[in-house]
Amino acid sequence: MTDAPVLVAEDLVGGYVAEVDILRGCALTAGEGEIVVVIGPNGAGKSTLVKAIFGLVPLRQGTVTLHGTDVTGQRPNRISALGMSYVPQVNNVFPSLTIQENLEMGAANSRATMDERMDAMYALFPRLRERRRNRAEGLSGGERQMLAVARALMPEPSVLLLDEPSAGLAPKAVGEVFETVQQVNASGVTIVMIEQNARAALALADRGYVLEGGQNRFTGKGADLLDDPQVAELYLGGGAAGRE
Amino acid sequence: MKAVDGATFTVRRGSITSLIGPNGAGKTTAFNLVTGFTRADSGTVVFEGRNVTRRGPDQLARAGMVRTFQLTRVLGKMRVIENAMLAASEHPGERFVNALVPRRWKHREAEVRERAMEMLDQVGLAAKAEDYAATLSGGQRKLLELARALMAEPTLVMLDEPMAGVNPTLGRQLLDYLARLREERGLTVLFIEHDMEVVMGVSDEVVVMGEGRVITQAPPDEVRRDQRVIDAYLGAAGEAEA
Amino acid sequence: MDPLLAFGFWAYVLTVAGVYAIFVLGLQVQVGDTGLLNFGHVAFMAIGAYSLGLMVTNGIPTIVAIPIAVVLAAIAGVLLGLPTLRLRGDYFAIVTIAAGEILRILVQNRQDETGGTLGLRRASGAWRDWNDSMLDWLDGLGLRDLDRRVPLLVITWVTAVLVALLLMHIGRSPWRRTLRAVRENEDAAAAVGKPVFRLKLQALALGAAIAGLAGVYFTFLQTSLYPENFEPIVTFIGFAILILGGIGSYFGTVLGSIVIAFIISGVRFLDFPIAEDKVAALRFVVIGLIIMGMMAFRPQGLFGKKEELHLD
Amino acid sequence: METFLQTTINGLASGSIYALGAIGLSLVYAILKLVNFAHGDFMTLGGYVAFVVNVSLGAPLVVAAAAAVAAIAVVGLITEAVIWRPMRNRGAGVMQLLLLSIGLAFVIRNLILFGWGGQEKRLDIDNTRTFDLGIVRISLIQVIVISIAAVVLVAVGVMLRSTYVGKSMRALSDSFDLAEVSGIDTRRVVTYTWVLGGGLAGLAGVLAGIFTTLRPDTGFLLLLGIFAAVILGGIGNPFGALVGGIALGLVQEWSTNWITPTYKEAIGFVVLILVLLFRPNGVLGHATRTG
Repeated sequence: MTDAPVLVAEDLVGGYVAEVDILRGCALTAGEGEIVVVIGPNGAGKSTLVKAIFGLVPLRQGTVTLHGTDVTGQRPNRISALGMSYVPQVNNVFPSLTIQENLEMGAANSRATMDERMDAMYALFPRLRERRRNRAEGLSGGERQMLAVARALMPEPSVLLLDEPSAGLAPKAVGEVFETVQQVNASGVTIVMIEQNARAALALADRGYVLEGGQNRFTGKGADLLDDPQVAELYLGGGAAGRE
Repeated sequence: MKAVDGATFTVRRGSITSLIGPNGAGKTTAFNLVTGFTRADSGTVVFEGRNVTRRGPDQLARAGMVRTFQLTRVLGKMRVIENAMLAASEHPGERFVNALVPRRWKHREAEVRERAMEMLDQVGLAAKAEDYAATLSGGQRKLLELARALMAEPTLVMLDEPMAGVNPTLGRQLLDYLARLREERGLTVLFIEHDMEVVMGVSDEVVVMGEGRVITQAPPDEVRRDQRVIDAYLGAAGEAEA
Repeated sequence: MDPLLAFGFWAYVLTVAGVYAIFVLGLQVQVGDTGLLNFGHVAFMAIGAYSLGLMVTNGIPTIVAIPIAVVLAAIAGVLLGLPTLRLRGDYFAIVTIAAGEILRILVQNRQDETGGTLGLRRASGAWRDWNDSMLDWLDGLGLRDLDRRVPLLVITWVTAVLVALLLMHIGRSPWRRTLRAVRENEDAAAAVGKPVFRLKLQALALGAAIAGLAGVYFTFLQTSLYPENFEPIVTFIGFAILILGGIGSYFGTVLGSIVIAFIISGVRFLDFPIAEDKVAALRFVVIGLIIMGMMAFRPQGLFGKKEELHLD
Repeated sequence: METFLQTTINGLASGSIYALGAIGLSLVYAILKLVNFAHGDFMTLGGYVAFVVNVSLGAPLVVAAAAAVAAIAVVGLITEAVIWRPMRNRGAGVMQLLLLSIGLAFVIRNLILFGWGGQEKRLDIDNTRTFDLGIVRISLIQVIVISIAAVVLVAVGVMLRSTYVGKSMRALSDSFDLAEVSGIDTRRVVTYTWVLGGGLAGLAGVLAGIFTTLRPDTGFLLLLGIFAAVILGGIGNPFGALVGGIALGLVQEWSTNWITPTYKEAIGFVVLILVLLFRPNGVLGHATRTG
């Protein structure tokens, strides 16, 4: 991958309320065009890390840099304008808006290219085109996730943050989501993704992070982490024994 | 729109049955319909040989059918022990007319407190008994809900994703505990779970739902080989792992 | 101001405070314990007051009429609750104001029975005689030339304290634990077998009965009843007291009612260099600012527990 | 038939005022989750601003109405900046904000009473002119109220359906947090919401003042009816609020065909309670999902 990292988060300390720090010195780097995967036990601060990068969690300490610009503590609409998008884990579509309107809402900072981008999204997800006049509340779990990703891609971001895109999906739909992620990445978008499905996700990852207690526990190439016996033991369900 | 459309399944007394299916298959809705939280347009629920369709959730709970929620509903501004004590059944002090006369319920209250402490101990929350439940983490809330449900001494306990957010070691202990309750008291367990390892490991029977219907109900081994289930739910990943 | 006159005036203000204290104790049961945002509470006080007034003016002995008035208020609570308690919190709030207004408009229009806007006179029945005999009795004990308002002042506050003690006593029961569970999360309470609807109905009826009792003392104090005594603003003043003292705190209720009654009635006593109607307006500006200030900076009130505050 | 048509016209006129008030209230609720008990007093204040411009300063009524709309939009923005946004940032709950708005209502109403006294005020309009349309009579005031309301309500409807700001408002009402992360400038949308909600309240206040007279409690007395309209239409649904408002006006006026007009207000509330008995989420409301 290339030299200058696209996204650098360093020494993040903070949490939702002033008294309780959930992040305790987290760091994360994403190089251009990489897939970065964050894993770790529940409560490790994975979601909080991604939200903090996107300006949704107040930080007491640390910096977030996007393309060399300091975006620490910026409001999300500003960060979005600078080329980073975020897909929350749940409630990530507007249920009472149509699919087309959902996509429009993603284009708040890129109204000029909206029609073009919308066509691109419909090309990527033909199922959304069929149902573009329907309200999003009628979509299945997998379709919702597609719409959420499409909405986030509307402003043509260079970095896409995904919070457990496969959560709660049927194993069949999980495969589709991962395919989509690879496809989007192939078009040049840097992906930072939290995953419960650690094995499958690390297999795709250029870079992997294992978080615990709001701190980095292990860092390395995805494949290396997969092979690391300690990581396997602690976070992947006890190595090969955990698999059927 | 129907989230659940003509689904039929049975849970045998004293069994551990799991309910699986893709998101949006109607699993939680099925729970809501069975436990009386949502009114069904049609269909019947039979519990211990009696037709209990259209009974309210509190009536069903008193009859022995107690559930937990996917998104936990702990009573945040009450203490952990109060959360557990609340679930006690047959408590005379909970009647309005007795509220003024402590001697009618003091004894039972002490019993209830003791049992609640035991339950909290069982799920590893004894040290938190006097804390407000709002201070618990997501996983601890799941545990408190489980303790609360068991405190009600159900004959059928229905758990909606009980393991989500609970650390795996403790999760396994709890499964063992449920299995023990089944042996000792004939407790019946019905639970929704996404983790296939857990499902296949502990269930006597698996109910698979898809698009509001029951695709099949069978022992785990059969379910795993069922082509319809692989198509609708397990998919390629399931085949690869199986 | 003449000190004796001043004493009578303060006795009046404190009696008003006592009536409010009882009224808001009823609200505590509904709002504080059970989480029912009852914005039509004044209607229960109106039922207590008007049923007492209508009974005594129709020849029923006052001593019989009082308990019946309280019971009628409780029954009204049940009747209001049956159709409305399944509604969401904000809907319930608005529907209860609407129900209170329906009642008030009804009272206003049935002039033949209730006196309508002309007022229901001699609604306090035998109270005047009782008051006189109590004064005589006190006179016999050596307490001469007491203000006429003293007996009612004392009785109102004794009642308020008794009601508060009663509620505290009930407060330690498992019954109240179930109410709090309902307040926190109805589904969770129902899932472990608590009869949510019945519990809410009980809380609404108990609160209504207490408001009915407040209506009885209100009638003793005013003698004549007018529909405009029972406008929604009375409930809102009740909420101001509740918020100031602290939702869930009985002691706070008692103190809050004295403060608010002083602001509403007491400031008449002070001399301001502006017209009286302007002073009247400013009193309510102050009450509004108290509500706003408490909600913004101390939502648990002066004596509420922050950990148990529920305003979500 | 004649009286029916006549009461229909009367109902449309009073229903228009309810609808204007209800749409503003409903928008603010949908987007900010604020049940604003001060909305009625915003209306009253609008009426008094118009009174000052129209009567005290002698400007034409149209100018006065415009001034009222602008003034209440600004009042809305000020309350947003001073009260609501800081409270939201502190994580205040729905009930906390609701009770706070009751305090604000007290303050506004009594400041009006303090400033202008309790006497009734009239705007400078000929309230005696009527047009005889053969079977029914329609007053100039009714014509003004109904036509202004119709134009404004259609404009608001089109705005919400087709413009970007309108769609963003609906997006915020679905999920404020998601709108924020989608890159929508939520502060701007909230600003528009207050401009629209406050402006509509100001306009409704002026129309209420034209319709009858102004008193410090004019808006508060309308508020309960407005809440009824909002609930009938399904809370948080501006289109429903419109329908609910018109329906409420019509039902109240039609009821006078059978019942003494002094019960008119009570009829509206009875309808509200009856509707909620059968449709606990309002006529056009969605059932909230649980589980």
